[in-house]
Amino acid sequence: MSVIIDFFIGFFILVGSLFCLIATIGVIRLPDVYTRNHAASKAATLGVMSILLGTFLYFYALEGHFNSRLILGIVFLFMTSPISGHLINRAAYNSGVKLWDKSVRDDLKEYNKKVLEKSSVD
Amino acid sequence: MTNLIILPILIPLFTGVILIFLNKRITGQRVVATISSISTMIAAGLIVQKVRTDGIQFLNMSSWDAPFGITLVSDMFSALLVLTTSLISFVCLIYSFKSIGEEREKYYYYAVFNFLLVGVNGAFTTGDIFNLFVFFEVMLMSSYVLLVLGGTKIQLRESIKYLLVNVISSALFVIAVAYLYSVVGTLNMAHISSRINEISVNGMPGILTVIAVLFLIVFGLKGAIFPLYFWMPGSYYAPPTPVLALFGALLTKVGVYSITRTYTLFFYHDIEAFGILSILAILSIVFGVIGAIAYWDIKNIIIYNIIIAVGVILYGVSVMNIASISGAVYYLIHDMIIKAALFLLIGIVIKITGTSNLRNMSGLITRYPGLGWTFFIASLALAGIPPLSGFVGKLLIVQGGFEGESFIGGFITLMSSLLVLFSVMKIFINGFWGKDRIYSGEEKAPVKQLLIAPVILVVISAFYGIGTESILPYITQAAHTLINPNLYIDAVLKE
Amino acid sequence: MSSLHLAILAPLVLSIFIPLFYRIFRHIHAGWFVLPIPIVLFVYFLTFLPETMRGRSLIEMINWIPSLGIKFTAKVDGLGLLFALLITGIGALVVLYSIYYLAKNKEKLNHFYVYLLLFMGAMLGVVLSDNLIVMYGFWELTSFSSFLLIGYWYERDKSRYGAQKSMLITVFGGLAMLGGIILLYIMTGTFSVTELISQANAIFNNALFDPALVCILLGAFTKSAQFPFYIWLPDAMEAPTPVSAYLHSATMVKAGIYLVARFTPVFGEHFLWFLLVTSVGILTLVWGSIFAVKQTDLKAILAFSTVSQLGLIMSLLGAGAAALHYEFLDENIYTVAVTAAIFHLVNHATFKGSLFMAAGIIDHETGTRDIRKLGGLMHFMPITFTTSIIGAFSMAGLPPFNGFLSKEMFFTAMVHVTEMDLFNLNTWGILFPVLAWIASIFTFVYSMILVFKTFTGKYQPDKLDKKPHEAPMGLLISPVILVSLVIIFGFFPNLLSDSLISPAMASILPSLLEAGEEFMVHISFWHGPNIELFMTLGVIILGIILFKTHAKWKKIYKAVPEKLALNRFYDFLIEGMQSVPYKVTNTYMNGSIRSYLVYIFTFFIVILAATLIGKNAFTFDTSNVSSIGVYEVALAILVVLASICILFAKSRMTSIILLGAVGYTVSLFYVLFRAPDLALTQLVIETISVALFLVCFYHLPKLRRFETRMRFRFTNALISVGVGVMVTLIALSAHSNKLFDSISQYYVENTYTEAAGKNMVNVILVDFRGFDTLFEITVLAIASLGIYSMIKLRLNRRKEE
Amino acid sequence: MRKTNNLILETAIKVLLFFIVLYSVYIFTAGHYYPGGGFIGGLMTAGAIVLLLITYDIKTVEELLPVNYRILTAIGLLFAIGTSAGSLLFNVPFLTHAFGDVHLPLLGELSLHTATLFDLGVYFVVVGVTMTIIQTIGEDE
Amino acid sequence: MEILMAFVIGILFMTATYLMLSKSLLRIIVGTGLLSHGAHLLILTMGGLKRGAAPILGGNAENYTDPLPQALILTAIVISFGVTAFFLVLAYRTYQELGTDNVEEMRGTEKDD
Amino acid sequence: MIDIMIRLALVFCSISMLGLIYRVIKGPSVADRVIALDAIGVNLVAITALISIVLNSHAFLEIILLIGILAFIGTVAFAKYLEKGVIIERERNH
Repeated sequence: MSVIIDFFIGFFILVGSLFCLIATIGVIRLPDVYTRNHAASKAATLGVMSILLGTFLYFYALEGHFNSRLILGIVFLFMTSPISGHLINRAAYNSGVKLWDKSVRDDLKEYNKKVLEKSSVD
Repeated sequence: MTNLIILPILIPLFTGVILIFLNKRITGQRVVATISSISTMIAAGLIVQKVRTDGIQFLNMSSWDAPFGITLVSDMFSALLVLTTSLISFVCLIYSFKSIGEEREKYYYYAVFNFLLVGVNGAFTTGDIFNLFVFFEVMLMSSYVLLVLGGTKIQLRESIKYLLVNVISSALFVIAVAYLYSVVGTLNMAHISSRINEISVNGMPGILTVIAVLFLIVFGLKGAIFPLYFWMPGSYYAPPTPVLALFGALLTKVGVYSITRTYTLFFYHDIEAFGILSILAILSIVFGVIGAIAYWDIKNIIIYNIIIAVGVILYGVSVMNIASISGAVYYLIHDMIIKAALFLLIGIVIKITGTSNLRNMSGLITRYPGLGWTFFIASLALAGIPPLSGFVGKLLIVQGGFEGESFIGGFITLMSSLLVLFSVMKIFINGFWGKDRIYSGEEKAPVKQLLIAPVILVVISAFYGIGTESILPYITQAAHTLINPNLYIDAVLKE
Repeated sequence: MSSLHLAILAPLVLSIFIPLFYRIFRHIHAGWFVLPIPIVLFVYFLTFLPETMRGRSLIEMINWIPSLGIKFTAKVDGLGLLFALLITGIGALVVLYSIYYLAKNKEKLNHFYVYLLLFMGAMLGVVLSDNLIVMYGFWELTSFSSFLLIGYWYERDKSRYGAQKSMLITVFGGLAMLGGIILLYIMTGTFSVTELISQANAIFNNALFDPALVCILLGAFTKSAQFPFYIWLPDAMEAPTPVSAYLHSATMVKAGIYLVARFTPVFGEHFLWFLLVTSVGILTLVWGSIFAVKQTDLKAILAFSTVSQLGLIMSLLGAGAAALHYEFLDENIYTVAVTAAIFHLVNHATFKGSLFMAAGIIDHETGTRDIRKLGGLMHFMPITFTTSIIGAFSMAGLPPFNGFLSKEMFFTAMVHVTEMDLFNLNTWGILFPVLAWIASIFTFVYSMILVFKTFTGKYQPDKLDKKPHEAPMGLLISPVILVSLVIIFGFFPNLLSDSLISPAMASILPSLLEAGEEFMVHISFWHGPNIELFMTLGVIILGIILFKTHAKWKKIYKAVPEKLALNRFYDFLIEGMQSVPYKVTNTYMNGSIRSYLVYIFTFFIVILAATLIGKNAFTFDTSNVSSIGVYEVALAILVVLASICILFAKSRMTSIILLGAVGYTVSLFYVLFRAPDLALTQLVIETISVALFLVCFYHLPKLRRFETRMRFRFTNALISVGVGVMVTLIALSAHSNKLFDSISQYYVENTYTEAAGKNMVNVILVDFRGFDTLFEITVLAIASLGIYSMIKLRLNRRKEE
Repeated sequence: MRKTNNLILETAIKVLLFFIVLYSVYIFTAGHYYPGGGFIGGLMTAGAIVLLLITYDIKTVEELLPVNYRILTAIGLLFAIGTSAGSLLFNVPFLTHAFGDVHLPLLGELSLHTATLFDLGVYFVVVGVTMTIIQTIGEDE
Repeated sequence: MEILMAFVIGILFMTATYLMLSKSLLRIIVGTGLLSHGAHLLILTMGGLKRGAAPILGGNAENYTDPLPQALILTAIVISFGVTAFFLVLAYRTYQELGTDNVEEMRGTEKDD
Repeated sequence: MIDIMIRLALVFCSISMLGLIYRVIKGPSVADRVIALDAIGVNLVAITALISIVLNSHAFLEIILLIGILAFIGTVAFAKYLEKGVIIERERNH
């Protein structure tokens, strides 16, 4: 039993940290804000959630300590990181950070243009 | 064990909070503040009487025994200072009614005023070194607010300097407490004292001397002793008069009190530390005098006189015999009263003339004789002319100094009186005497009402001097406790 | 409270009512209310005469501060009574004179008489107090009432100058005297003069004896305007003439004389006493008389003459102290000096008082006191002339006036000095009579100038503001009374000898008397052709010659450079006392917070380093340390790196973020050092602080968003390294010196059982040390109020609008 | 600056606020047993309100939460003082606490402790102070 | 560890001092921030580091770290937070009023108001 | 076994921390920094969790959620600042 638990704990933690690492690599290597944000908010969050899960298991299994805050934390992270990712991206876009020159689509730009035209027509 | 001794802290605290609710109702604020001030005074008086009859009073906060909780201790020294503080604050309060202005009153002037008293009274009463830090912060934070309240340019500018110096001093205070805790492992002052006493039979360990000096720096920054006073003249120049009077009368004295308390309670084994204190005290007198006679600005003159007084008091403490300590205690109280009076008086002068430059005023006594004579008497009291209040203190300090074979110090203390007199008489001769002039602020200044406050103080000062005999037992009791730290330790640690 | 105390305090207490009377009875001259006081007191003190003549003294005591040995002891003995009579007697005359001198409507009489009464009371207090502290109090009160009287016409610059000068010098002396008193107290344990005298022998060899002596003499010399402190007296002439007549000739300046007389039994046997008192006295005598000749202002002449005469009395007292070295009364030839001193004291009060009043009359009637403008007044004011000439002749030492007698005795005393076999005086003591003689010549000269320049010679109406005429009767009463005294004492000197002089001598030289004995004083008019008489003749002859020729040789005075004058020195001192400190103070008080911090930190470093080294306090002990972990090291490196990076950060943003980094790392430290509560708090606080930083600084209206240039400053670096090193060193030695266990075990044991909590830190915060927390949140509340009002309340801006 | 809608944030904030406030209350009540206490709890609550302020604006939030924070501070102080001074009525030293343990479902061990009341004062003060500072500066900008 | 910490604290004080001696108001306030960090760490260090478990009862720890310094630091942190906030706003207002954040320009030798 | 894994995980996390710090310093745009800071916050959560395992104490688990909340608020604030130039508006839509 404990071996299996140990395994799961180790697994979650290790995988989580690897995710984190990969996310970081992404943040460093990726070419523009939007892609980096993608790496950070997706991969890192997943990694951290996994680590938290591992930690939760660790305390629950080895010490019998049911820590509700950890669960709360996982849920919280799960909810917030997309929002913050979204906000940053939108802010970056609106404050005029350029897309990567190899980006292929920019729907928002066209949409904005449309809105702008519309309002000018009005 | 009596809850009485917390009242001088609790009443202003409670009042301060109530006044936050009342911030738009000025009359209400004034009434509440006055009532609280009077009740604080009564409480302080009761404490003094209680200490006189029953000896040192203490109160273990939250009912935890002495070294573990926080203990408030009221010996005669602190009780007297608390009484003086509440008295001065009452007077400054009355003065504020007519001078501080509605805007400031609406922006929590009275509330912060009361919080300042919480800090000061707390610092005088607490028996815990870290709690002292907390009360210092209460006091300092209130003083920052009072200093900057109004937001004029000069206030802002000087507040920055004041704040910065005090932040540094607070940080040093924290590290001094940390060092002390590392060495003796406790925070209760009586406990610290008894622990230091245990190991200092054959002289105090060097590290404790270092800590003693560090404490001297910390409190010296607040009390404005010689190489640490530089921030003061500028900062005290900025605030409105009643605040200035409070600062001048109370804040530096808290530093002086703390030096006295720590040195007589913790470090009395250490001759070197006392030597340093003595030298610094004498230098404070010298440099204070140099500043006081240099300026033609009435505010600056009185501000530099604070430094002189601090030097004189600490010199008395550093000699550490019964005469000099009694003198220091006596002089400390005298100085609080008379400094407040002087600041209030020059406040009126500035209000009338619209300037603090002595060269731009003259002949005030022709139309303001009451002001002039009050100032004259206050100046004499400041210079220590019998039978006014400064005299006995100075006499005892000098006598103690001579007895302690510290002739240079005693002589300098004595002669400082002359230059103090010179500096304040300069104001009298040039500002009050001379040809009468017309001034800008004359119509606005309600001189008669404003004068009530300083007159009260001067009358008290006169009684303090003439009625010395009835006050002296209290002073002697205070000095006796300071000289024999065991009284303090026994009172707190042994139930 | 005895009648004696009442008598002393009466003028002080009654002075309070003067403004009241003044206000109610506007049409009556306020002087009339005052006049009864000195008269009643004079009569009252006369009643003591029989007692003191019998050698007894009366002591009354009120306890003032008995626990400090300060009692208001009033003692009337011969010396005290002499002075008391002088004060009240002359006081009555002066008040009478002033009623006519000061106009009822023009002057602020209420002030004047308050000051005058204050002075009178103070002076009575000085001479009748046995307790030195009380005496000191009255002593200072005389200084201040004199200050107020000199500055009576405070709108004049010269009045203020003179007032300040006299106050500074006399208060200086007073303080020195206080020092002496304290020294005496330390030696003997008493402030009572009577007890001091009884212990005088015991303290003779005490190391503090000499300093005490010098201090007391400083007090006496400044008050009695002795060289070099006399400079205040001529400037004090700015006071109204009645004041000059009263304070600056007859009474206050004699307080120093009184002090010397009073302390003669204590210090008199000491050589230093003799040396200082006698030589300073003689020097002052010569100096004052020489400079008096130079003056052109009537009152200035009188002022210098007073200086000189005071020197004379002083030197007599000094010489008289020599008497203490001889046991037997009969053979004691030196007591004559004391006799002369007291006699001259009285005489001086009479003739100088009358002269001052005459000068006042002249000033009053002609509008000037400048002798260059005066002349030929004899015909206009015959009575004034008569009084003046009698006074001046007495001052010059001409028979048959009282001045002659005391001058003769003075010569006798000075001649005796040469005969002393003490202190090698038989060799150099010859200086004393010679100097005394020279001074007498000059005294003669200026006395003559005073009278003849004013009253004879050419009348110059064009130089005068008013047409002179004789003064009204009221103004003349007082000088006439005084002048008649001059004559009476001249013819019947022994009126004084038994009643006043002998008892006073008994107080000055008590050790010479056996029980029941008293001094037999007999002043005779004719001694036969002895050396003193020849000296007097020499004085008269040489004096007349010099007076006749003085217009010629007076130029010599101009040869003395003005710069060397003591007045110049005083002005220079006062000026320098203000300007030099101003410059000095302004150099270090430059308003720059950086400089202040540099001073503070430098002091911090220096004094702590000195203590560490001096007390050998640095200890280093590695036995009691915890292990070093990898994470901690990593964090430590992070903190260090981040904090050092701040130093080189160029933009605001960077330094704020780096500060945040330090803060967060510190919170990680708290995690590693097992302080979860701290970590929580630090994290949140750090976040809020960083946010505030950003809001307050980054988001400001743009001035310069970035620092222009970062300059490396060597001093700053040095100081900061010093501070860091000191903190580290002390931390190391404090850690190595854990001398006691911490009290923390108590919390571990009691947190759960007694306080029902598990989180010790929190329990300490809300329970064990809840008091701290209460005020910690108070601090926060104050800060928020402050921030609120700082942003909302802007007095400046509104004013501008 | 172009107007942007804030739909995602405004929607999510309703849930998140609940989380944060719940957490802050938890951390406040648990203070006696686990890390936390009135101070940190108050800061978290303030954080929640700040989040609201960021999402909406001062005026909206004022309508939502019509609280004068300076008064809140004062109330908090009154609470703390009142709790401490209550002991004066029983003639025991100032600030003496009394307690009794109660076990509540869900929240676990909760003690009825006057110290908690004291801590509540701290909580209010901290919320009041933080919000006063932030609001004041926010309004000034 | 304590020795290492002593050096870290020393460096914090050093940098803090250097910053406080500079002209820019911001750097000065940053300096005070570092100063208080240093002071807080010093209290912790002086209480002894890592002498046992976190001071929360309930575990099965034998020893606990000294809780007292932690409580002191907590108080000190809160207070220095209040002071820093005040200082910041003061600086902000000064900046608005005087138009500078250079303390050398705030000497005020000319007493204007 | 589990010990080694945790250490390993800590090392990974630390490395990613360094990487993120690099990004914070490098930029180039403010948005990049904010992203990296947000990621640092999230990473801190992980590290705290791991440390509390190492220290074998659940006292620090409270910090996790706290960091999460703070990081979120911080990011939102930054985003708002970037977009609107203010963090707290007095009144929207005007």
